Amino acid sequence: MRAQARADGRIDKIWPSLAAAVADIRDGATVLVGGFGDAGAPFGLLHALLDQGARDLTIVSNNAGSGEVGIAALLKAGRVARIVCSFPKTSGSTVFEELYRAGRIELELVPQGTLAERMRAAGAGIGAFFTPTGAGTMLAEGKETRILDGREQVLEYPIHADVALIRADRADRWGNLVYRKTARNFAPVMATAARTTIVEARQIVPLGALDPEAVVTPGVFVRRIVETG
Amino acid sequence: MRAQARADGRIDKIWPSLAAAVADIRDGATVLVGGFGDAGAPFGLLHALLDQGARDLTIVSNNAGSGEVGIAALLKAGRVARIVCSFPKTSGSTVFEELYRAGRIELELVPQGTLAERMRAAGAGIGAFFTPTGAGTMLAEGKETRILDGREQVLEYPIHADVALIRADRADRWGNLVYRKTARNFAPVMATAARTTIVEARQIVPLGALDPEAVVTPGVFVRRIVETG
Amino acid sequence: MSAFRKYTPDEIAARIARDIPAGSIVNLGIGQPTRVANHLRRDVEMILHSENGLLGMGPAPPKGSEDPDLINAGKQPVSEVRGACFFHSADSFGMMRGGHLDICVLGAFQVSAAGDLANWHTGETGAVPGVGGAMDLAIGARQIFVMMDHVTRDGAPKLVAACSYPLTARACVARVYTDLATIDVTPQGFFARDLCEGLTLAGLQARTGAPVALA
Amino acid sequence: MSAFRKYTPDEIAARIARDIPAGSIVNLGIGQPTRVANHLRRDVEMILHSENGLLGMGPAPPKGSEDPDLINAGKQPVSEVRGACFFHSADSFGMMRGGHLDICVLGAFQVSAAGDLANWHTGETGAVPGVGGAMDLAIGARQIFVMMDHVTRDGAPKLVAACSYPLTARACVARVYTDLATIDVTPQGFFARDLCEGLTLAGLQARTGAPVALA
Repeated sequence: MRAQARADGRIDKIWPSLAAAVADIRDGATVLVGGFGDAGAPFGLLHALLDQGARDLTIVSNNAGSGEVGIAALLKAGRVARIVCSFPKTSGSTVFEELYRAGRIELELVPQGTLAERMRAAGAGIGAFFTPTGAGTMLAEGKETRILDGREQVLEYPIHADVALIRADRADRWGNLVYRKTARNFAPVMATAARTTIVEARQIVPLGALDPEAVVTPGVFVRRIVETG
Repeated sequence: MRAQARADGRIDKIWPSLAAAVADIRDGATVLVGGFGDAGAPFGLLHALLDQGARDLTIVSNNAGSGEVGIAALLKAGRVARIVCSFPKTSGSTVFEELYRAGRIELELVPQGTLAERMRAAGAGIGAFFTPTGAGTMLAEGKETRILDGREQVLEYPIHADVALIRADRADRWGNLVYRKTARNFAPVMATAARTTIVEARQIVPLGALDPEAVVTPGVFVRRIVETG
Repeated sequence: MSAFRKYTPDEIAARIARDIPAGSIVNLGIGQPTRVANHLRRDVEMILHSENGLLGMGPAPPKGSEDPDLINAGKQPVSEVRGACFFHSADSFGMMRGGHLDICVLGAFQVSAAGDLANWHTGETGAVPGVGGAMDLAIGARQIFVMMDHVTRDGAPKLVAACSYPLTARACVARVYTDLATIDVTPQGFFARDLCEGLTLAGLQARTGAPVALA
Repeated sequence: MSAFRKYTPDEIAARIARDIPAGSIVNLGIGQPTRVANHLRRDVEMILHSENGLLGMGPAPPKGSEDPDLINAGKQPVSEVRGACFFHSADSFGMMRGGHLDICVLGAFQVSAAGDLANWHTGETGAVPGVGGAMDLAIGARQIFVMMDHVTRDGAPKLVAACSYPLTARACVARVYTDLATIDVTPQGFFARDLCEGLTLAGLQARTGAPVALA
């Protein structure tokens, strides 16, 4: 179940540390990682996951990390077997590129909008959907297609995950979240698509402090929150 | 094109009157109408449409009106050939019920979540989607089905429309919208699914007055706004 | 048959409320299930979902302070609690369909021994059908509880071998709370968890359209 | 062949900017197309979309006041204008795929006479592929403008009869702006709207991989 009550009956999803929040992520897990480049990337959670030691991970994220931090640190440590992303090659993505050229990592390349929509489908209980994106290209090779609305569309399936690691700006103890500017990007859809969504938040605020009209991620999608500043 | 610039080059979607805003709705048009019961129902626009006189309309809305106002007024005046909704029978829906029993209106009954999702698909360029809702029921009769994620799912198609009539709380001249409490309901998805989205807003505020983090409907989906108080 | 005392609607609602764990995300269907809200434990937190776009629904406001923009799925005035949030209908039904609600309590015309639910349409010709969010809730929530009378006004069983009314969803009901008993729906059929005072299993079976055993 | 003066990158960008009507919703792809922003008319309003979740993108902020949470699709710091709003990636790509953007300006490796676009992958083995939002933009925006050099560094035409590079999308390009000409892509093939100073149609044809006529 999504909601968890503490012994006193209060719903309180706040966890004491990043290490505790990622402790049960298992070898072989599929992990959604928020962020577009560095904006919204959950570096605290990613480094806690690095320390935790889980291996053979599938990472789903828009990019494949840059430098030697975050996703790139997990890649460099050999923890990632497979990556699903739209744009692995960015400035500083040398760790990924070396692994890829050496054939030591599997890549599933997905158009960015299809990546977002496949996670949205997972979170919203949609079994599959037809999209015009990618039709007639090598990224649709082998996929079922159909002419709809007068154009060829490709059947795409949801991406369900064990865990989502995301960064938010503010959170309350029920897990309601708001983000900051373009750091929002994939986090709201990822939160819906994973069995366990873990959030690093700049700030935890009292219940009721977030405007009910402006909450972006309802708490129902969140399991654990760590305040990281 | 969605955006329209005035002669001075400013984007200004504010229209002088409800009558002017609905003047070009044609006989036979498919019209999405926001609201869940009375909450969020665009009564001003609906009554302007009644005065305007368009006939043979297809109305897509969660309910089929109650009393003799709003959608019920259009029904009573014989303007609606067909209604697509989830819950036509509510307290006071006598106008609809009489027409229905007399065989004078066509009804397409759609589960509420499928109704919302079909409009969302139209707005998001999704050609069709599989949903578990309705599988094995008379509402799925004759529809294509497939076993996905271990259960039977029904293929559903987008609902595109000529016009959406919605009510918002505040709007700016670019068409950015925010709503009030549960009056939000279908309006944000309807705004995306129609060629021409027309908004009655309680209040028009200066550009920049709406918090960019809290805008619910980006202006790109809106064509005309009338301030109705 | 010996005399027995039926559970009152409030007793049924109280039994349902007792079975909802602290911290649950719950949707209470329109009609009878709305009554469950009055019996939820006040000393623990639960979050009520309303499919018209609200998580954190609170009780009806005092007379005179109703807000027409703040209603539940039955279109009655409600309130919002601290920690509430609003969202649009596609997001709300995505939340349901995606399996993010823990428990939904629904009314029903019939429940079959396979857990099929019929609660939206009598199938009569001329009847005005209305499905609302019933099908989405039935396939979406992790557990479906049904709250209903055990038999119709005419005395016909509403727990049946196979539904004669049009289905809402197949194999979705986990448990049925009636004025006579609480009944688990399992792969092996109906199992009664409790019976109202003075009712025997034979008495329950006589009013049930498919085999029922004690759990 | 007589001498001619190629359009400079800023001249190409200015020509594109001139063809974007007031009030348009515009997405400028990463790389060369970003330059178009510097040439948009300042006396009329247009709204720039950035697929990472922003409508109402403004110019790069002054050095020192960059905000790492406010970047464009090329991951460069930008600003927000009055009237801007933020949204998540599924909503952003829904906006694109759903046909709500007026114009998108993209770079390209090749454009075919049928309007096919190749701009994401050279197809070389060993090359690290990255598609980003290119395919979504190509199928989504109402009009696709391409901004590119007319020929490769080796002098090979980039306007071709059929793309040899992997496709981004079929039959999506409306117009190509190059350092040599502006070319409409029509059902009848390429038509040049203008040529750079001193270039003849024969000169243009010699550098183009499919028939090109004057519009």
